[in-house]
Amino acid sequence: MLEEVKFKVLRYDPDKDGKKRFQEFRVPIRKGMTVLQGLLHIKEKIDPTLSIRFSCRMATCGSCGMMINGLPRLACYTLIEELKTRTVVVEPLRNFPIVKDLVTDFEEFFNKHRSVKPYLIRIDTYVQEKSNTMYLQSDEELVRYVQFAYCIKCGLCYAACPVVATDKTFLGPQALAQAYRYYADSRDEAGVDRLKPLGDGSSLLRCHFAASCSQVCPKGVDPALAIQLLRKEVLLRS
Amino acid sequence: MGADIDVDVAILGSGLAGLRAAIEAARTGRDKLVVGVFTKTQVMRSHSVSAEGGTAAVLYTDEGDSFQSHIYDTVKGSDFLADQDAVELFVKKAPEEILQLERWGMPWARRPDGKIAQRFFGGQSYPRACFAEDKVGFFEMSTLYDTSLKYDNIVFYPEWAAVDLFVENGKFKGFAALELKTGKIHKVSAKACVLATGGAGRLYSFATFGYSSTPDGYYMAYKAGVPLKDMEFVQFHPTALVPSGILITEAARGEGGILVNAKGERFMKKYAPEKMELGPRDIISRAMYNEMAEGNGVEGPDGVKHLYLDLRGLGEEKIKTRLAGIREYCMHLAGIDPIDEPIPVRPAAHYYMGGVDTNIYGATQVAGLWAAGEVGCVSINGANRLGSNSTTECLVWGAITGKAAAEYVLAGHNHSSVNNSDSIAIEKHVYDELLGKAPRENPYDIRDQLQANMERTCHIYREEKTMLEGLQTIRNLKQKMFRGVVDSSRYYNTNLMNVLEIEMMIETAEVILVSALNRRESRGAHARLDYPKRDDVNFLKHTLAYYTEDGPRIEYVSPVITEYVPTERRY
Amino acid sequence: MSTLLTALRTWLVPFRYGLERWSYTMQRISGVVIALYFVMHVASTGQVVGGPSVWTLPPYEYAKQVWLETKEFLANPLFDAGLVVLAFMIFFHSINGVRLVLAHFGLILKKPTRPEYPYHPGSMSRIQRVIFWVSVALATAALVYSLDVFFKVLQP
Amino acid sequence: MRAKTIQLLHYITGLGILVAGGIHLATVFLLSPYEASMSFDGHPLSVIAVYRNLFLAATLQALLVLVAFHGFNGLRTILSELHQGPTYLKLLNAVVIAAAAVVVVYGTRTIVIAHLLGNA
Ligand SMILES: Cc1cc2nc3c(=O)[nH]c(=O)nc-3n(C[C@H](O)[C@H](O)[C@H](O)COP(=O)(O)OP(=O)(O)OC[C@H]3O[C@@H](n4cnc5c(N)ncnc54)[C@H](O)[C@@H]3O)c2cc1C
Ligand code: HEM
Ligand code: SF4
Ligand code: F3S
Ligand code: FES
Repeated sequence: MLEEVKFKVLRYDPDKDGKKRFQEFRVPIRKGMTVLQGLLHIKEKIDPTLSIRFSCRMATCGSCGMMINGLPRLACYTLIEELKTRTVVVEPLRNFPIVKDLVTDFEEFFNKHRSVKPYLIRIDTYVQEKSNTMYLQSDEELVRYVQFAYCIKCGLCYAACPVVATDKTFLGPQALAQAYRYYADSRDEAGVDRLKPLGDGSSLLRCHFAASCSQVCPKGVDPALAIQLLRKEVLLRS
Repeated sequence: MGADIDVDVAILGSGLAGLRAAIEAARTGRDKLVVGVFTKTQVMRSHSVSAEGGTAAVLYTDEGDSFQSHIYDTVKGSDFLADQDAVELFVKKAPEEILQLERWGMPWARRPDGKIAQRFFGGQSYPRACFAEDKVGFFEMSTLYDTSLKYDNIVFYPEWAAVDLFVENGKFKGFAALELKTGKIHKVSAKACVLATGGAGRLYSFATFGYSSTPDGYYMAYKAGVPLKDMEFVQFHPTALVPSGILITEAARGEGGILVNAKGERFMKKYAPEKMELGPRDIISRAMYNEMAEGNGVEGPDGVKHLYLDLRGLGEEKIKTRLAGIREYCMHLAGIDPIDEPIPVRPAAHYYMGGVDTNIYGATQVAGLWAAGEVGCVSINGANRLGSNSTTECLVWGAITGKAAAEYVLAGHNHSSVNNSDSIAIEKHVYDELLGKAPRENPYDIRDQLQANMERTCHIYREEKTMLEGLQTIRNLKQKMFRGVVDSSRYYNTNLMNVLEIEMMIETAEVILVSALNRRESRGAHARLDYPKRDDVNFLKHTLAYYTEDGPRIEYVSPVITEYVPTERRY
Repeated sequence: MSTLLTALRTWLVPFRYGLERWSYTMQRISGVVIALYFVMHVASTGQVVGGPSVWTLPPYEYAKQVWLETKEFLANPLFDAGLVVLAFMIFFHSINGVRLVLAHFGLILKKPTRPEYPYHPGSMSRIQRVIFWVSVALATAALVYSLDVFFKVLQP
Repeated sequence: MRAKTIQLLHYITGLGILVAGGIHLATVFLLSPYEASMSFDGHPLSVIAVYRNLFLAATLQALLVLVAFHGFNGLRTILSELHQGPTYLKLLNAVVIAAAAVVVVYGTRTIVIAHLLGNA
């Protein structure tokens, strides 16, 4: 059952004229074929100049986020048949600067992640770094944050959020979910110190609970939930 | 040509081994050293995130487990080729690493008493694989990445691929790196370097590896004069999802999953009556291969044969809490729910036991150059690695090499800076021979031919005749005119990167075939139809392959045997 | 300029992202509309006591006169229609606003869990959906009621 | 003021509007026919009667302040997402505060005068 679909791919090369344009390709498809495989077919058999970022092909590394038929999705995890269209429109992720073709620049995104201090902060630093002990944690305590630890940093939520679109000082769903992930970890001792910086400016409070972030997250992280829980703490405790 | 960069310690690769090394180097030389992490992918996109099942360590000696047992399991699993002093170091260091990760925030699964939980893994005689759902590698990577952000003296160079190592008078001095985003080749000087570029990856078409796993590190070290050790030992994981090759973790069997053939028989009874599905991987993969060869396989939609992994006995609860990830892959990509249906699986290339030859501390023969993780060969895996030992190995030797490299620099070891003449060769190759030149043959077709060739001639079972054909094919591929890059853009030119990778893949495949041809015995993952027995008299030895202009030169060294004399392996 | 276009596109086009995105867009539009009406409303009632020029007590009759004139001026179907839409918006914004306040304080959300495929984000809990639709329903009721007040649609 | 404090006030004013606005709408629509409420005088809930009632006038005054805060802060939020930068934000804050002040002062004048007028 060999069929064909049309891929409309956004092309952009700062080296050429730096203009964005769509290019069309015909791609034969099989059952179970992903959009990433379709793009690789284009790259390997039709036009090797197409740039794509990808690695694990199993929705775990977070490389291959792009706009597919208008929504941010992982190319390696989107089956062509599930789109139910004969034309697959592929564009680079929104809210990220484009490097080339479908490849976007994640520097600011990663910097925002870093800015929330995404690591366990302890008072007993000596024990943390040098001892050979184990902090105990119950399954209940684990479940309070583990959902948010599923984040693969793919940036889909960041591309979906209507606030990020215009406000670059907003930290965005990914970083905020990570701020909550560490805040909620029973082993973390930073407490209010994590909340304070979030109560100022537009780093957290700009979230309007549009929840598009949770809608597109491929890993079930639900950043919107994390942000509301975090906001409660910021409003009441910081 | 890019700018010159100077770091104290360079880490190549940001998988588990690379990140662990970076943190250890950074904390050893806090305020004194700059640690540069150069990695071909973005940091968190490294292949290690795909590791699913578990990380082995002896945690509860008071509850029955023991170092001795872990050592023995590992040595026996390796078919007695592992260096036993290294295994001992490995087993003793392993718990520290598990606990260190815990104190850095790793969401390990817990027992009711709040301590870290452990599960069974193939070839381990005690449940000693620590786990976090079935996303162990991913959570470990997140923990290490996040923790590394604490250190101001770690500087990341994401999407900078090392393309050539520079060694002068047996001393490491630096390397050339291609910055993908801008297409520039930078000269990087470093006083010490830890190579952590991961496994040789996609030399086979049906593999559990991600696309970015290619043998860059192997080839660069090999070309710089470091021998590659035991490259003939390639592990085939019994259970990869058909047709994508996505791994169904061994933990699925550790939790109680069983393998059945087309007739519905639990065929492992015949091959490993005691351990059944929890035997070591080489034995199970061979069993599966035999089953399929005997006509007990199931014909898949593409005509590819497969068998079934049946998890229905585990119950919904266990699958949902402990194997949620593979359930998701099965549902999303194969359209089946393992709670109700068996999973179609087939063995796939999964791990390279061999690698860059190092001593027990991960140091190579080149001063200032260490290797850690899958790219290195210490060797604790010998002829066959036990499941869940590899992530531990990455952590243990990541820490050891990171520290050693930092101390080496702190001790004031001198090195000369990279200069223009060092990088002439690689720049000429990239700019004059490749960029903008149309290749006469599609490089991706060459890669496909290479992979098909490896599948056909150097798979689970091997024999002289087909391997010779395979070697011939590879030598032909080497000559073919695929060297050329249509894409002339500077920005994010993956076409260029791919062509460089394919060159390295061909060279590495050659080493594997030559090493395999020369080992005329069957040991661990290396099973020869023409020499079906293990031969301790002639081949209780590590293979060393040295680079020469006309192909690898093979030498042998004996493994370190301290306590355990080789006996027959039975499971 | 391009930020403005991006802004209009992301703020005003809620398609394909689910219910909360609709809520976000509608909350925003209704908030702005109500705020603008509020300014107008304050300005127009100010006319009653003589407009901006009068800051002392005007004669009673004068005030009444102005009030009637203003009422006359505003008595056209277009303005009434505006009030009908406004009624919808006020009710939607208020009830949905209560939902948002509760959610922003972490109250009507599901608890974090181990995500289970296929994923149903807990932030969009059932009760959230219920309140959202209640706000739409009440807003519609207000709309019908005010249609009746201004255009007598329910009367024979 | 910290962003967090302003946000808290935004919620509080929102909830306050719910109460005060509820009373306001009830007097106009529910407790008497709309036409009657719109008459200047001569009815228990006519325009001037409402202003004359101290409780209802106070409610209107509260509503005025609450809505002014909530509404203008809402507008400020939207505009602050449109463009960033310290100068822009400072200017925006100043403009919004000034506009809100004008509205509150003007509305207060209406309420005070109408209240006194009614009592006269
Ligand atoms: C699907 C799967 C599941 C597994 N599950 C388990 C398990 O449950 N338990 C277990 O113990 N083991 C498991 N393993 C094995 C284990 O995951 C790997 O051996 C281990 O992760 C390798 O880590 P690494 O740090 O050596 O390299 P990788 O994680 O492979 O990292 C390599 C790094 O090097 C970088 N790199 C590559 N080339 C270059 C270059 N030229 N220049 C610069 N950087 C470069 C890459 O970007 C990457 O960052 C699994 C393996 C697979 C394939
Ligand atoms: C009737 C007068 C009201 C006016 C003029 C008004 C105006 C506004 C405006 C302009 C916004 C900004 C929209 C945005 O940020 O996208 C807003 C948001 C909001 N309003 Fe109102 N509103 C009113 C009543 C209410 C009521 C009664 C409530 C409920 C208790 C309420 C709760 C909210 C909430 C929760 C937000 C969202 C804030 C955010 O997402 O950050 N409002 N309002
Ligand atoms: S929260 Fe979800 S969508 Fe956002 S980066 Fe993480 S995994 Fe991706
Ligand atoms: S989409 Fe954006 S507005 Fe908040 S809930 Fe998610 S961050
Ligand atoms: S390739 Fe890794 S997430 Fe898609």
